[in-house]
Amino acid sequence: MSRTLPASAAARWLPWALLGLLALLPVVGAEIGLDYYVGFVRRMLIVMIAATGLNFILGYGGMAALGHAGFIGVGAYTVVALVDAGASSAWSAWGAAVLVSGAFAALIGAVTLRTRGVYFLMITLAFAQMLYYLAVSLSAYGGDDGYGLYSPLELGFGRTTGDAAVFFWVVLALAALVFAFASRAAVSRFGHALMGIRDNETRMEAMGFPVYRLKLVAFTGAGALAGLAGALLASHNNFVSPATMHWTESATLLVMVVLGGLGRRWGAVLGVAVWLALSEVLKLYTEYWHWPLGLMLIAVVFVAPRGLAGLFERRKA
Amino acid sequence: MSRDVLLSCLGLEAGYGASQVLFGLNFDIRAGEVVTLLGRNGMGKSTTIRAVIGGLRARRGEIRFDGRAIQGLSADAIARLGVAIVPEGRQCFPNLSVREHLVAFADNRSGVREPWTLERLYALFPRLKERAGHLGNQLSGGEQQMLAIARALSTNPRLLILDEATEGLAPVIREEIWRCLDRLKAEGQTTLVVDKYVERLVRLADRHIILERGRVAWTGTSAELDADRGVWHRYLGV
Amino acid sequence: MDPIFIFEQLLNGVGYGLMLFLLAAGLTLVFGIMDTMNLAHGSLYMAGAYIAARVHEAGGSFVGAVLVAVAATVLVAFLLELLIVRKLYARDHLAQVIATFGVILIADDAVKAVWGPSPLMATTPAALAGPVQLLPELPYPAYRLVLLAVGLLVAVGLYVLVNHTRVGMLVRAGASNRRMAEFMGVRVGRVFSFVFALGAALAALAGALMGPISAVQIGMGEAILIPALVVIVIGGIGSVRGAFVAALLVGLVDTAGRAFLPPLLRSVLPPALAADLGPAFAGIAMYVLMAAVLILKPAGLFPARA
Amino acid sequence: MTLFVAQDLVKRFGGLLATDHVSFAVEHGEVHALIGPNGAGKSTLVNLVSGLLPADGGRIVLDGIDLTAMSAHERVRHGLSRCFQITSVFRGDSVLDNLLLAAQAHAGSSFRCFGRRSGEAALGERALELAHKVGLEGMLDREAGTLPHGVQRKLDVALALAARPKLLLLDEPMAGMGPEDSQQMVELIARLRSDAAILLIEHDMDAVFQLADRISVLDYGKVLASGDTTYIREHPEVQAVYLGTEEAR
Amino acid sequence: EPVKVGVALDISGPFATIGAETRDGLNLAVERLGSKLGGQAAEFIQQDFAGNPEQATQLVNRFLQRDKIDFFTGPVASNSALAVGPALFAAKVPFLSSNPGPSLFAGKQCSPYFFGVSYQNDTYDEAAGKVANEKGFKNMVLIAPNYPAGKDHIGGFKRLYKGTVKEEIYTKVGQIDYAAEIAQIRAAKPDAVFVFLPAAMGINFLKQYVGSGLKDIPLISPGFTADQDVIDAVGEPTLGMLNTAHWAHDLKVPANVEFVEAFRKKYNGRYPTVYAAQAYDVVMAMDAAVREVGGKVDNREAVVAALKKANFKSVRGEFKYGANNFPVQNYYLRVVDKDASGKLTNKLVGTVMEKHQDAYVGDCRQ
Ligand SMILES: Nc1ncnc2c1ncn2[C@@H]1O[C@H](COP(=O)(O)OP(=O)(O)OP(=O)(O)O)[C@@H](O)[C@H]1O
Ligand SMILES: Nc1ncnc2c1ncn2[C@@H]1O[C@H](COP(=O)(O)OP(=O)(O)OP(=O)(O)O)[C@@H](O)[C@H]1O
Ligand SMILES: [Mg+2]
Ligand SMILES: [Mg+2]
Repeated sequence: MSRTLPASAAARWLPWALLGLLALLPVVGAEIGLDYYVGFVRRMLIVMIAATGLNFILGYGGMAALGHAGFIGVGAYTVVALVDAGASSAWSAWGAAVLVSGAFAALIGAVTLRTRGVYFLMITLAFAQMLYYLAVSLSAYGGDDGYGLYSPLELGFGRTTGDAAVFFWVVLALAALVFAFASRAAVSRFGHALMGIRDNETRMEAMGFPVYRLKLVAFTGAGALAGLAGALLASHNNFVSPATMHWTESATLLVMVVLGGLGRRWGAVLGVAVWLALSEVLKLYTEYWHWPLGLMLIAVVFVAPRGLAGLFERRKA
Repeated sequence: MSRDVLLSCLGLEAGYGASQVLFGLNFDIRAGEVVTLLGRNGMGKSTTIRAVIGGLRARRGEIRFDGRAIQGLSADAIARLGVAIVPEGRQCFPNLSVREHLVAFADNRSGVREPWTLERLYALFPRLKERAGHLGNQLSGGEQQMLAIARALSTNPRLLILDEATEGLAPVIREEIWRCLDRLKAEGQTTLVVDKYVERLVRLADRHIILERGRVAWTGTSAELDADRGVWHRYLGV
Repeated sequence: MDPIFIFEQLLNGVGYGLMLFLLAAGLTLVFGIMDTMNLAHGSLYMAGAYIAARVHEAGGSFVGAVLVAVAATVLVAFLLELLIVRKLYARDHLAQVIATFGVILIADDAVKAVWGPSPLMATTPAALAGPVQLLPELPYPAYRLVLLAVGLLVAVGLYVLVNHTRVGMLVRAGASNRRMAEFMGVRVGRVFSFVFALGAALAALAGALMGPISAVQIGMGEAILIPALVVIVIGGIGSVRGAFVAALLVGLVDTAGRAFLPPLLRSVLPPALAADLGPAFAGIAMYVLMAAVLILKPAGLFPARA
Repeated sequence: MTLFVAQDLVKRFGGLLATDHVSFAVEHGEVHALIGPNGAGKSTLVNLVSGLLPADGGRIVLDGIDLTAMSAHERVRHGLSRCFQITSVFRGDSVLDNLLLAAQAHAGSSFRCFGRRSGEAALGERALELAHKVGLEGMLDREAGTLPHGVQRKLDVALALAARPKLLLLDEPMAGMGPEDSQQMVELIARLRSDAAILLIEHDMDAVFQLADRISVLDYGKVLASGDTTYIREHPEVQAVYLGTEEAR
Repeated sequence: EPVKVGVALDISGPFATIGAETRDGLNLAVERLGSKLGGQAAEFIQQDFAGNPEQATQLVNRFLQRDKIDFFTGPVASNSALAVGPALFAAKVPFLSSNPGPSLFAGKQCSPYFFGVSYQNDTYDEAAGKVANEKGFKNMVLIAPNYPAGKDHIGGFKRLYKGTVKEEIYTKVGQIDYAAEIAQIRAAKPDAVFVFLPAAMGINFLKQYVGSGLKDIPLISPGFTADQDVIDAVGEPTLGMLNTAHWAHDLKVPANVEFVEAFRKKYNGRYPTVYAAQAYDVVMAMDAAVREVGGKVDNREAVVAALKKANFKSVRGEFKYGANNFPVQNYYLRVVDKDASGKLTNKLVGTVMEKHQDAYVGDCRQ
């Protein structure tokens, strides 16, 4: 995969400026009757967090994981388990979700990272499916019926996740933090090492890089981010069900990342935004809302092989 | 000489993207001749070959094979006219066994009287027979090189093109291949060779074409080349 | 446990395995051998099932329906190849996955527009509708015997085609290094089109034959795609023999998990726990098998390309 | 003291014994050439030594440290670095990025994930130093994949040098080079021998005879002969299986 | 301002067939009411949520916040209903279920805003258990998917069934092949088999069951495993299946005769399923409630009180709500048979239970 020129200053700051503007949404939205979109954008931001992690391991690290929804589910069910046991603090529940899903990712990564390519794709799917079936038959947390989280979690200062605007800002802040971290990580030593592994793993090993450990750390990090997204999603929906971990959710996440542009700084974010917004809009107008999405995917593969974000890049001479 | 021209290039220009590599190349190869393409690294030898076998579109000029313009044809069509290549970097198929490499493309379109058969190829490279069941990517570098040559011969081509076919081969095997080319020549096989062992090529080939920055800088017979060490020094760096 | 019962369950395992192989066969060809990940294989399978069901109902002849389904699906596949898949051969797996996922989305909507959202009726031909007595104590569905036979036939045919015919060699050559295959005179484009059509024919055959024993409905292709991929991956991508062995293995493990695990657990665990765990394990048996195989052999049981 | 010792190395590929109890040693400052017919097991041996292939038996010791149980990247850290028979560089990256990556591998942890790497001056200096060593200063901004073959091989060597190896394994460094480039590579290797001992695999006998202090000949996975240039050149068996009549002239 | 009804439909996804039935029944009612509810202009906002509970919550949020709906209905499966319930209840929007009747909403988490217009999940199975007793089936094998609903249904069956359960088989969700289970059934030699396998799973099972030569072992199921959608997909093998439901298309109630006739006219002679009937009832229930409050749907207390009266011509005949807003109603036995024109369909055989109330009403404290 070829590298691209550094983006122009405007292109560098525009996404951040947009994120900043989003902070106004809860205030402005309420004024002009757009409260619904506060929730909609909040969900988008949460999915973007998970997608950013996937983009990091797939786009920069070349690890095509088809089990990412599994980690989202682990995060969500961690929150369920804690709430079921009586916990009420959002931060500790989310923190625990990050740790638990990170631990799951580390364990699963440790055994799956020996495989490559499609084998890796399928073995990550296998583990996600195991988690899925586990959740389906886990009657303590509602199994297939899911588990309702009826009281909001406490955010401190007397605020809860039930406060739509505050929760929105919390999610926005977390997402911005994740984006910032991911974009710094991409140009750090770690990011460069990961890209090296993507391009030529054997050479990296022979140059003295601890390839396996580097991949494992990246995979664990991405798993933890997915767990964070899962935890936030649980609070966002006030409900968790195994459907969150269905393999089609993993596939959709993968599709969104590729759509946006693999290994592009804002690729995952753009992919999620476009995909979710389009499905939302299309569903409004027709029951046949799948095929335009399908058409778009085919078009992107042929017209914009570097994803939507690639369209905004200056080409290398 | 009265033999027919088998391959001719007329004003051939070609390149990659923005960079032009060949600037109006002219040369002929007559049937039964062994001709070499010589020159330093990066002078356009492989590029010329690529243009001839349809792997790279000529931008201008004409390539004729057996009297027919082929510069517009697809690579496979050109191959089926009887052009076989031993490419730079061997390019063995990782998922075909040695034996399969030698039977999958086997053919005798030009109706050679004593065609290359599996047995003859194994006799030429006994090592390949030992490795008959191995996949292409389980061979050592040199074994792959032998396989690439044998694979090209299996099509019984009218024009055989070897691009650095002795690269990475042990001296004995290299010698083996030279002897094989000698024999092919005796049988009338038209051959275009690119290789760095000029001294040996002088003994093998009839004529030589030396490229310098995408142009023909010198052509002549082996005797002429042998005589003019200045040419060696100027164009070949030896 | 009664030996006949055990034998019957083994037979069921083999039968399910061969069924999976039938589904996976076309995918093995296109994905395993041609190295093109075509998720729309499931859509072609669905097309085969729908067309066969419709033609069977209208025309009465089951064999005729299967043939029409195969022919019509090949036609669809021809268009698909011409418009989309042809341009994907040279791309990486991810691009192939994305584009053919797009095809699935379109195909599902198209089928719904044409045939409606409800499942179609697909009946077993009357002559095969009942069981045959394999042993005095053991009736076995006649139709499944046909599936078994076709599955075996396809396995053998595919193995011979891929490993012992020139076309097979040319396909593999073209898949691993298209340029070089062309330099050797192979019309790679044409060979690929042929193989893709053959894969589609196998998908349609599987769909048409599975119709009478499963729900013919939208999304049926996606549901089978995963088990089919599991089979190919366990076997080792590119190996017909691997896919065959893996299909039987998955069939046996899955069936054994469903038939023997719950009673076994009940005899060692408290009933409530056993009731929870038994089916849960049975549900993931296939995935546990795949994970175990890949952990031990990261490139499947019969790695074709080392 | 002997720098490097390989003892009784064994490698099987299914039924094929590719490395058959091979033992050899490399002294400090020595260029030790490994020659042998195609398929004799030279590359396999390098893979065993560098750790890219797991050995089925045997032991390797570098500078008194037993490396046998170490993974490939740990061996590099202990001073065992290699190049590949097929040029292996990061083709989509610039030469500078290639060198920075190599430098990064040996200057602190690669797990640092927050600071920009471009801000680390020490890495840049090390990269330039490497470029200077192999003569790539003029092409730092070129994309590696578009460079002429000979230059790519130099880059490959530079990537291996970043580790400041005690022993450098070179698998056919002259492959695919014309006489001029070959000569340049010979000169480069000659210069490197002051930094590291070198295990050289090469079919270009001119280069081998110019450079090698000692030559071991491998055949069917076994060491057939080992000795200085003249000894090997005259060895009848070596002539028969490898050199032929021409090179032995 | 028209009365706004949010309709979350399973147009794609695992319950697409049922979702289509729901929509057809609903659209018929809307058409017959001239797109009005209680004489007021009404807007039915229909949207697909692909059978995914998370998407369902997303959609309901939109209905609540953007569209400001007055009524909600639509989802087929219990998990989606459970997912969207709390948000609707908090916003005091009545949720009229056109199918799912989860036990939680009937018991512990019952809400004045939830109306199980259809039935409580277990009641079909209870009726089936009673039928099994009456038919004299002493030994039975029960089969259901391995998820909570599957266990609920089997639990419901066992509640009234008095014979011995030889085996309870729980299958994988989304299973395709049932040979192993069928072999187990054959080995157990039961008098009959109780099947709860919804959607494609049921279709797969039934197709394979008869082919294995087990047609002499009768099947009993809750109505939806042998409803018209399944019959149409499976064909002959369903012949003779016993199943229980609170409604049948040949139930002689004037409102029903009218409904079935209109339905068959509108949809090419197709028989309606229970889902279509329920959706139709839901709209009629809304219609009656809006009329009763004189169009003032903002007064939610009044709307709920009006709904609770069940003062509309239900296609199942008269019925009342219990304390938990679930119906107290009759349950019937149906058998798959051929109609006059030879088409396979359910035939009403008799009444199994009269004015039956679900088992969870005692847990409901509202
Ligand atoms: N795929 C390519 N894309 C861009 N430039 C190329 C490509 N292949 C070769 N070149 C450039 O074209 C020029 C001629 O290359 P060519 O391979 O024809 O040389 P050659 O004479 O065969 O040399 P060698 O002895 O190294 O094989 C070189 O400058 C090379 O860098
Ligand atoms: N992965 C593998 N699987 C099976 N056999 C292999 C594998 N890799 C190498 N071999 C075999 O091992 C033997 C040694 O191969 P190796 O590459 O070490 O030879 P080499 O001495 O480097 O030859 P060359 O000089 O031609 O590069 C060869 O016969 C080769 O076919
Ligand atoms: Mg060249
Ligand atoms: Mg080698």
